[in-house]
Amino acid sequence: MRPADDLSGMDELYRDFILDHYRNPRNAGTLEAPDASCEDLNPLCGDRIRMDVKLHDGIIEDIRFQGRGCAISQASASLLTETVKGKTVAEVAALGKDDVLANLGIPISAARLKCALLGLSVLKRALKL
Amino acid sequence: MRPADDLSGMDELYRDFILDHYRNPRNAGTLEAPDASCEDLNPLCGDRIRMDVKLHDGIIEDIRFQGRGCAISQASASLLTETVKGKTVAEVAALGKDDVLANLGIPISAARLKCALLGLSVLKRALKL
Amino acid sequence: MTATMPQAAVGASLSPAAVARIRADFPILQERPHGKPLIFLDSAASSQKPVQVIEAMDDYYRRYHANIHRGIYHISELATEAYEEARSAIARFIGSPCSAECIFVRNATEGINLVAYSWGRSNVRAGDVILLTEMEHHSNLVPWQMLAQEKGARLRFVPVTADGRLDMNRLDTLLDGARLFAFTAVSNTLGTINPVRELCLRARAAGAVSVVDACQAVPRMPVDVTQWQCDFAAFSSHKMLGPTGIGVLWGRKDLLDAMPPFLTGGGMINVVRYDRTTFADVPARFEAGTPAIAEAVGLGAAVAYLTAVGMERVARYEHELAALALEKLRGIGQVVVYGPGIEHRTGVISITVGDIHAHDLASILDREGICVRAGHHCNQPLMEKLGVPATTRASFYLYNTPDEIDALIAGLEKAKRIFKLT
Amino acid sequence: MTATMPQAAVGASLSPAAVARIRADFPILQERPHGKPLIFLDSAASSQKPVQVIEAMDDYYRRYHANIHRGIYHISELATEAYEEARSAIARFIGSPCSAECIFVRNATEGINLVAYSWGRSNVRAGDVILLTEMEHHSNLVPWQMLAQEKGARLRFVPVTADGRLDMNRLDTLLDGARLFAFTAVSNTLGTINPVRELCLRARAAGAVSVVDACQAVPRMPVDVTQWQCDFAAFSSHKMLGPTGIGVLWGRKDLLDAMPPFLTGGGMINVVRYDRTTFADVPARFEAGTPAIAEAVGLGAAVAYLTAVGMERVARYEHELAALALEKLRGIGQVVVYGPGIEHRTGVISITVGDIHAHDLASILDREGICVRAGHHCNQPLMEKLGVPATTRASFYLYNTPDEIDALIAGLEKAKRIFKLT
Ligand SMILES: Cc1ncc(COP(=O)(O)O)c(C=O)c1O
Ligand SMILES: Cc1ncc(COP(=O)(O)O)c(C=O)c1O
Repeated sequence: MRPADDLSGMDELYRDFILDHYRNPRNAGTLEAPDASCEDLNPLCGDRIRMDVKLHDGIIEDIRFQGRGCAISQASASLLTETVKGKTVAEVAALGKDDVLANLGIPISAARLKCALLGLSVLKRALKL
Repeated sequence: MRPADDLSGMDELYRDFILDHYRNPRNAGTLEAPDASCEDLNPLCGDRIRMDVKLHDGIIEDIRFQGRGCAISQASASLLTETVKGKTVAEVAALGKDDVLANLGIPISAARLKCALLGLSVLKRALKL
Repeated sequence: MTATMPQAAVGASLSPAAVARIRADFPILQERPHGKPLIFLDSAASSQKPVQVIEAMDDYYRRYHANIHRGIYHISELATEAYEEARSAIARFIGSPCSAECIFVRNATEGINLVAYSWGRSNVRAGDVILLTEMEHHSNLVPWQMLAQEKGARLRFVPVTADGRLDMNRLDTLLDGARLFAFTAVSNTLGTINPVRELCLRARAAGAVSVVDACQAVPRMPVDVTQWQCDFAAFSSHKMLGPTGIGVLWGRKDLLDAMPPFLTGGGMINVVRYDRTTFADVPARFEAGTPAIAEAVGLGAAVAYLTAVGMERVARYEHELAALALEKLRGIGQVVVYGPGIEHRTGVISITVGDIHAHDLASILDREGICVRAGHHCNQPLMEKLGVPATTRASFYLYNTPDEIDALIAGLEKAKRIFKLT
Repeated sequence: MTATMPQAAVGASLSPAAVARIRADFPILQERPHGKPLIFLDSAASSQKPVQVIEAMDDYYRRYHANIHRGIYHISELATEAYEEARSAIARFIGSPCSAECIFVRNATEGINLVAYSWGRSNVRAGDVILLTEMEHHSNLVPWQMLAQEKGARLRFVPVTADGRLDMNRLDTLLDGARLFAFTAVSNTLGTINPVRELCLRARAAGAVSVVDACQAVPRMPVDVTQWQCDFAAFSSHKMLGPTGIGVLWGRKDLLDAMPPFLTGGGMINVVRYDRTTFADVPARFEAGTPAIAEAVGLGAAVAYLTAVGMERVARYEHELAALALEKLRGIGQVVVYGPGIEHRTGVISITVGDIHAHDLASILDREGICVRAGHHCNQPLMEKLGVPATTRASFYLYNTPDEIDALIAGLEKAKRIFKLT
């Protein structure tokens, strides 16, 4: 049997703010009569996210998300809603994988990348980007 | 380039009497109104044999075969017709792989066994054995 | 083709020394992902391979690869013999009276599709009932949905009880009017061992053909299709120490003989004309094109390996590991174990831990070198029924050890600390 | 996964030194059947494998085998990457703009069946014409007979001319009203190289979808599906230095996107409920169950090997060998060569010798260590048309040498002496 390791390495992957966003997602819920909306899932793992957006003059006035899945996908979506509120659709269009990863600030393995990017991909589909 | 070998080894496989039976098959042809008849082919190689039999009191009174295929299959069938003429159906039923190979008197590889046995298998099917 | 065979000790199960010798046959167990020893607890998804299997295929490619059946030269004869010997070895391994009943396919999934297309399309009619169970893998569910849709047939499902077993009380009612009953011998999510013989006999009594998904059974317990009394059974090589790219559909000879071909082309014909074709006898009729020859050789070597170890022992040892794991898991708070009690299960254990999502749990265990599966395990509707989006699944096989279960437990405890669960 | 690559010399074709270095990569060439050096002239049936391919699969099983796609642990990620990298490598190798257009199947036969079942059953209607040619392999004939029979469609055939080529004069008439035109790029019996691009363009102009049997083309000449302008193309790994058990169906993305699934089960789904299922995007939609992972890795290594040698060179060298063989065969009496002149053919040569049956000829050559194919080559109707029950076929590949052609000629002369032909 192997000795119990300390938490270094893994608390890197699951920092406190990630767990906080996972358990207390920001902008959680749905919007009534959203201007744009999309729901999708990652069929490989079943992670599921819905994004509702209220637009005004090409600016994201309000946004809500609802989902279920792993800490990475849910925290990433929660962080994303904070990032994009008040931004223009063009600014969202410019967002990519690197922005999401920078937002999370943790190392993501190839197998988990789809989790991290699910929120952005759903938002972009909602906005027809 | 390799030196031309002498024929030993291979003339073992293709002795004169095999070639003779191949080129001058005994009991070649068909019978009018045979008492038993069957045609079959080896789908893997396309060898094809038909056997017509005239029976009298359970004895093979006459037999003809028609076929196309390799020297082994055709010579083996030709030899078989000589063997079984005058024999009882029960005696034919008792014939097996070893008898055919003894008749041929040459080494047969696994891949060619079906060629050697095609005649017997068609004859047995004709006689419903 | 390889001479060395595993040296398992005599006894009811596998001794630690026997397991150590088995482990030495599996090169991958020397790997150190993330700097930790590899602890492979995902054999239900795909098992690892012993050198005997790897070398049998190597030897094939290095010494006697050639296309089979129509080759009149030495290495082609050797290849043909090896391919057909593998078929015979598999037939013996599963108690089939006749090797022609074993058809080589790519995997269990293709085997089940073969039955659905060939038997199903010519035997199932509008209004017929196809009976399944609520615990089927997508591979034993979706092909029947497709068939039902094409033919206008109806699907019914044997319910899964709260403790993860088939509800046998309703079986005869559900079987009433069924043309076909397809079910798994062992659940790949719950670990449940189903009463295959009873299910087959009751299907037959009701006039239904039985299709057993034997994917999780053949690798881990003695299987005898004659004793089971089933009509079809499908399994995959890659879950039973064999290579990827090959699997087996076993079918009762009289049923196979009456079935039309599925895939057509070279190797499965009798006479071909431009406008029509007659077909070869089974098994050739169902093996169109150049088959997975090296893979058959590898699967033959896998069967030889498992036979040398002894399937009774494999089953008992796996059961011991499962009992140990269940006991230790009971000692950790917030762990929920799905599936039945130990007396009805094999070494496949699905769990959830507090609000830690299965993917996060698997990622944390991965950093410890521990390989487990996380997700729906191709059992989406069952997950729905269990009310969980995903579970984390550990599965054991003959090369796993009690120490590895301790490591799993330590990993779960670490995950709880990371997620601040008490 | 393996570092060493063949060291082919620079030049238009392959130099003797380059061929010698290539031969050193093929362990089987050291074999001595019947005490004679192995002379393998049956690559059109299945090619031999270089160590690079054998070792890539070995390495996979020894270091990173795991089921793909759903595994959240290190070796599963490695396996998934290797599998998808192989797909990309194959896409590049055949000029496909997008790797999702490459679907892994067991062999070319399954690839063609996939098109017949999935595209065919939803696009071909009663009275429609399916155009084939008289030189098709059973694998590109029987699946279309089955489809025509199911749908009430009609088959038509492009005739083969006396010199073994497609009769292009009648093509437009035959294409009139055709839904689909399936043809081989290279005849596996006659060696004929067909004008694929022209055939595809004329099919498209007539509104027919083109299906290219690329089984004999991809191994032996540069292939670019974009240049060909075909809609589908199928080929097998085992004929192009790769392992058995895997092949590729290439399809135009928009066609594949619109096609219903063929085999169903794990890995090809989106959402599964007990009563209905939605399917994944291509290529996953067409890859049900655990795929041939090791075999994909092996095929990737084969493609890397062929790329390193250079397909232009492979084609030129094979053409040289064919020219040499044709010239030498002309020097032996009673030898009939089938197929077109050298300018239209590749290194696949079918012959008959006097009244020596092909099987007898192959047996005699076998004793000399020479492997050739004898029979109908899965081309029964073409044999019928040629008026021969069988031919003996020699086929050359990058590891063959002029010396081996001399040995073949000597073997044929010996056969004539045995059969007392002058
Ligand atoms: C032209 C052609 N098409 C199709 C096939 C079938 O290939 P496979 O048996 O690998 O499916 C072959 C090879 O036998 C061939 O030569
Ligand atoms: C119970 C069960 N059935 C079917 C399958 C499908 O097996 P494969 O993917 O090898 O076709 C699996 C494995 O994934 C399984 O566990």
